[in-house]
Amino acid sequence: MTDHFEPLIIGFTCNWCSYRAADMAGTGRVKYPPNIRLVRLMCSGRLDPTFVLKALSSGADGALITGCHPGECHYIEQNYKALRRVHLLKRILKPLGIDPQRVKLVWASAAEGVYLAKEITNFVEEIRALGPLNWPVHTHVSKVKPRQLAEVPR
Amino acid sequence: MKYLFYPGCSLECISSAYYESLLALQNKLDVEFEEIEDWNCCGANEYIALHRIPSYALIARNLALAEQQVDGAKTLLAACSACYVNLARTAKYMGTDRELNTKVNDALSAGGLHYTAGTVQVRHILDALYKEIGICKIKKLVERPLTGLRVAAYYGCMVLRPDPDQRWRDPENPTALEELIAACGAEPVDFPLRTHCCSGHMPQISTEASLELLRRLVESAVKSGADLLITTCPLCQLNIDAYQDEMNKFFGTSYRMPILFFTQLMGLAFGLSPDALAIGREVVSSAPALARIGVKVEQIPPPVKRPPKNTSLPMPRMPKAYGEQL
Amino acid sequence: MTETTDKNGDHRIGVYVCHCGSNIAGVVNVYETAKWAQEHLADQGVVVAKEYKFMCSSLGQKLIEEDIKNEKLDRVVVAACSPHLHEKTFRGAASRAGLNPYLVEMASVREQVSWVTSDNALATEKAKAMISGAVARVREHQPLDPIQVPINPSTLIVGGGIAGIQAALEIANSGFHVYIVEREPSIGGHMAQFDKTFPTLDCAACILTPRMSEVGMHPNIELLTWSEVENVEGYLGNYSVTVRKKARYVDTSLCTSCGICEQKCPRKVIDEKFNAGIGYRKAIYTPFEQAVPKYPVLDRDNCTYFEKGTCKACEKFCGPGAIKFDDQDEVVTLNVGNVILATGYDMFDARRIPRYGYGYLPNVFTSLEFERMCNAAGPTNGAIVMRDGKTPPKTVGIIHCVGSRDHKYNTYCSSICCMQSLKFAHLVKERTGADVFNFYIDMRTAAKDYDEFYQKVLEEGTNLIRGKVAEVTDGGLFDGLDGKLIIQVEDTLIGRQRRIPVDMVILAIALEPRHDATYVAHQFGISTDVHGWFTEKHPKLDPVATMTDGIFIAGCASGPKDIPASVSQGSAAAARVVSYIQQKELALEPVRASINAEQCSGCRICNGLCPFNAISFDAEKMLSEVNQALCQGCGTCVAACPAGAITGTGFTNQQILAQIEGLMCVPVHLEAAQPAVV
Amino acid sequence: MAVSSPAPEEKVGPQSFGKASPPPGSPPSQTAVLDFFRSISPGLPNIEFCIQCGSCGGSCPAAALMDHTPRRLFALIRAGELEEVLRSNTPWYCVSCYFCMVRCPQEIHITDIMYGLKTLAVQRGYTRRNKATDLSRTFAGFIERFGRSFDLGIAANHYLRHPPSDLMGSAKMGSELLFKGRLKLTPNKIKGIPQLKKILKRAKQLEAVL
Repeated sequence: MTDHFEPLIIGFTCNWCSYRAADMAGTGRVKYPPNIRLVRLMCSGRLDPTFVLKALSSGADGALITGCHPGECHYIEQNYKALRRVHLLKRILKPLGIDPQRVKLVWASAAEGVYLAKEITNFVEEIRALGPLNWPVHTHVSKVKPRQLAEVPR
Repeated sequence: MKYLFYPGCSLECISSAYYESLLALQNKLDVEFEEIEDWNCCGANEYIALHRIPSYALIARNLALAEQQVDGAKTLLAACSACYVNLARTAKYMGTDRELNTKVNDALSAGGLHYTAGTVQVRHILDALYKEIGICKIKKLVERPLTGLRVAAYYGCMVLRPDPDQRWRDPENPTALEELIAACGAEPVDFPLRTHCCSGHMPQISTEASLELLRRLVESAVKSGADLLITTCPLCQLNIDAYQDEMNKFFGTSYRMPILFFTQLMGLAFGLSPDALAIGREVVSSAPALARIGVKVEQIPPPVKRPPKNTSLPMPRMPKAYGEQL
Repeated sequence: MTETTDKNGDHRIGVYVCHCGSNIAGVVNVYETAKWAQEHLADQGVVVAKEYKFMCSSLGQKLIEEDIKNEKLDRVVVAACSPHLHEKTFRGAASRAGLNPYLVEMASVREQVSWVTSDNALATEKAKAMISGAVARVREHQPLDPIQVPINPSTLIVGGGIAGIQAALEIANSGFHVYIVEREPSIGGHMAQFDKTFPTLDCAACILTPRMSEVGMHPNIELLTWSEVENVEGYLGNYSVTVRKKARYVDTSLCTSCGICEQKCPRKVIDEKFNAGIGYRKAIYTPFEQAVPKYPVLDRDNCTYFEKGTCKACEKFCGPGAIKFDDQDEVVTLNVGNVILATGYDMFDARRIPRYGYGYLPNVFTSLEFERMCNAAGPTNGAIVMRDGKTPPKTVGIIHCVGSRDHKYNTYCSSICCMQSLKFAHLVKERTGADVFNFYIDMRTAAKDYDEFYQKVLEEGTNLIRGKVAEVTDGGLFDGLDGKLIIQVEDTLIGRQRRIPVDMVILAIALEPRHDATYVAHQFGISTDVHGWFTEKHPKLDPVATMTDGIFIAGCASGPKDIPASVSQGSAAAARVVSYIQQKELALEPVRASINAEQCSGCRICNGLCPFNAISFDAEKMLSEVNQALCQGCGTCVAACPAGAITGTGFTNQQILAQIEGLMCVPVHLEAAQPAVV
Repeated sequence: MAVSSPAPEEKVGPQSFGKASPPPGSPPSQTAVLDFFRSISPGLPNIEFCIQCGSCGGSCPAAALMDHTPRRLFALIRAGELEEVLRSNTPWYCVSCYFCMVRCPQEIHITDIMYGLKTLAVQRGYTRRNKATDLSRTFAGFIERFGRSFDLGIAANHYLRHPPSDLMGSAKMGSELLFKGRLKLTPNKIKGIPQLKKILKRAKQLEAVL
């Protein structure tokens, strides 16, 4: 097979800051690798750790969680909750045999498009260095058929 | 309390007064300065002008040696401001700049050394005295308050700036020396140029420019009504002290503004003798100023005059009474 | 390929790929993408996939509308720009075609793909993935209805500066009731302290005081001066605000504002507030002549009676007996529908930059001090003099950007200082004829007639030196210029260091957020930026609204502004409030959390997480409940509920998990057939 | 004495001849130049942030001696005039007082950049025989030989090449310092000289080159 590895990363963004930062990066035509795909949440506090586990188990090699800078949350303080959850999540990942570095938390305000693009680029390289995740038994789906939606908790 | 100590080249000789007065304070302050074995020069601002990585390696050799001596005490004190900045900057950059860290440790390994960033905490003596020992303790140790002495605090540059570890609240508006002066019973005068430059290595490069800067400092110290200046930096002391004559000559002035190290002033307040504090080694004598508060400085006797040429003829050599063998 | 969910038959999804001119089509192969969606996402329910030059145009929208009708679409995915731009547009189109607007999903293939990816082929693959994610997500969308809430017609305005005054008058003139809460004894704000206003140089008092008295007399406006907001509860349309009316020690129902108490008061105090520290006031005082309301306030901390127990000079001379030494704070509750925060700004403390000598060197003044000095009703009656109070300066240095545009203090530009400094240059010239040096970094005179004013100041012979001043020192130190101040600066246009002797230095200090801005923001449930300025809902398109519905901001509370901008914002906020009031009932975005009572275990974990106190615990049913009007939809509780009992509408677990799965189905690299295994 | 400079000296003629004698090597690209300065103080705001306010030039105690103020150097670098920058005497007059650095509103590490410019000028052979470079070289020579600085030696060496304007005054000052016991006649030498030499030799091989 090929030794060419292109990581696939799911990025979780806050509707008010990092999603707008991504918009800003676009408006500014700041280039970053296409390895990241963003999911919009209303707030980083909405981040259910299940989302990250789901992403990693469905074939993502890393997950980037982005939110407003501490003290700048549009919902006052919910990004601190995201912070706590990410710490916890990293602790859970370790015993599962997943390098916690595959999950990264980045603060990016709505004005920081360039910064977000830089962080994305760095993270892609970090994941590239870590290699493919292959968890639990996964190969990137080559055909375009999405798998069954697993039964998910409400 | 024990501290690792990096004296720096100046303290060996040209500012031996700083060194001796500092060591004299050890007992009083109940601290111990443990000198780094076989330390080398930090390169001042000259070595880094020629080489970047070698300059950091040169400085890091001292940090690596200090690391070997870390035993309970992990604070490395530097007396000279330039040494402090060099050591502190290198220690900081070694922690923040991965590439520099790798390169410097690569170089160090050529000499069998290694420095792990963060193991040694670099501080200036003034910073440690002010923050760790504290003005309160210093005040309690004062045995001979220097009441009536008007002292201008002169910080110079590098003890305050660039302040790589953010030790000072405001690098342009420090108060540590003033508080120290007041604790010693002397009166700190308002000296607006206290953080200005003493001209550094400029006497060797452009004497006129250097003398102008010195004139500003000395003139403003005189105008502020100070009896003497105190400083934290060997180079500041040297420039203001040794070049004052030349400055006077150049500008046609006649200032005699003595400058001492702050440790010497503290020692005086602690009741130590001027001799033990090496007061008297300054070119512009502090004796008249200190006489105002009743401290007598033993003047180093002027050089022995060469005896007038002996024109008499030699005497015949005689054997000594107690059987010197011929 | 046959194992499709039983739901598949239910959905008929339309995918629309926008070219956006060449913005998307120039990078992403839109034809291939649309074709791919039609073919490969058919088992997801995609029945139509089309591309079009401009989807947001009326023709593009028409295309979607017709497809919804003709193809009986029940879900729509638009792959175009960011949903922040055109989500509303396409929801409108769906709505017009009879489809619930919340069944539309957008894939941002412009901002997140075509504009940021250098490789066209990779961009096309990413666009496919994004569409796949959006299709998977839209399948889980549910039809939603906006939430309706009634609006209380009263409005609270916090802060009685020019922005607050303008907003109050606009709303009151529309016939609705307004409360103004002002911390100081009088309304007027910073503008009342100024002398002249740039660029027209009309006198601030002349244009402001008529407005102030209009506010004072308006039947629809209730003034609560010398008062502070204590607590805020409620939500859009139904806020309940507790206000503490601080003790004035003057009975306003008896006081005739004759001013005799102030005359007779023996205690002189430095006026730190209104006169910026360069003038005096009495212990009982009205801050200035034209104050509204004109009732005085007794400054308890400096009153001889409160200190020593004797004096009462004011009481003795007060005819109507209005002095009330046993006055107490009073707490009132106001019920309002909307709130406008016009809390203004604080001035930068120039002592933080010791190298400019403020506080050490007597003849260094701040801009606010100088404003008071210029004011004809100020401490010097308008005479420009040095700190000795009599000598006019012969040379004056004006330093711009003090505390602004500096990473050590405030990184932002305070935006008014350039014009203010030019105004000072003009006033100094006009009143003293002195030489004026303005030290600027960049001259920012970008508004109507501002640059013309700059030209006028140039014509007057003001010396403009481009360079940030390094330091201000006492000339007597070593230059032999006793009594002068030396400004040391690099004149960057000639590239040389200069030392310029002046008599007087004016520091154009920065505008800073109020010291308690973050506290106030927290009280009202809005956010601030890193500096502490209130954050707008949208910096360009919604500058007076905040993230919290029903809370609006105006004036300098959201960033430095000049008077015209503050006034416009006051009017704008008022218009927004009036439009809400006129609707009587408001529809809210249905992005809300709700708790499934059957699944809720009553653990109360969610209760403490909500920053808006929207979740309450019903002790009887032992269940938590979400107040739909308070909920802002952040979703933190949804993520935290251990029982999975909370659903976040619009962002449900199913939607997001489906989207993640959908995003995965296109690999990143081009060897599409090969799994990326090392 | 041992002169430590790796670059050949006097490659370039007097400054007044300007660009008459080209420096060795082709001019580096703007990106390479920016990258070089970023590598000098990594992770910190660098010359690309300069807003040309002149805080540095205004604060500099040696500004009067410099042919360009620090601010202008940054503009020249951005304008691609690296050669003129490297010929400039500005970095060599920097006394490392760090006023510019603490006052810079953009928090540019100006002093670090000055050091970087000096090393670059030496590397690319732009250094002229001026007092400042010679002082640095003399100083460096003593350090590399003894591991410690040696005031008398440095002064003697320096003044031999650049006699002080007031020779008598300097001599008098020197003798006074000597008499007060503040000057030693022989240098102190550290024990680990071979070790130090090895370290410096390796470090020089690792030096970044633009």
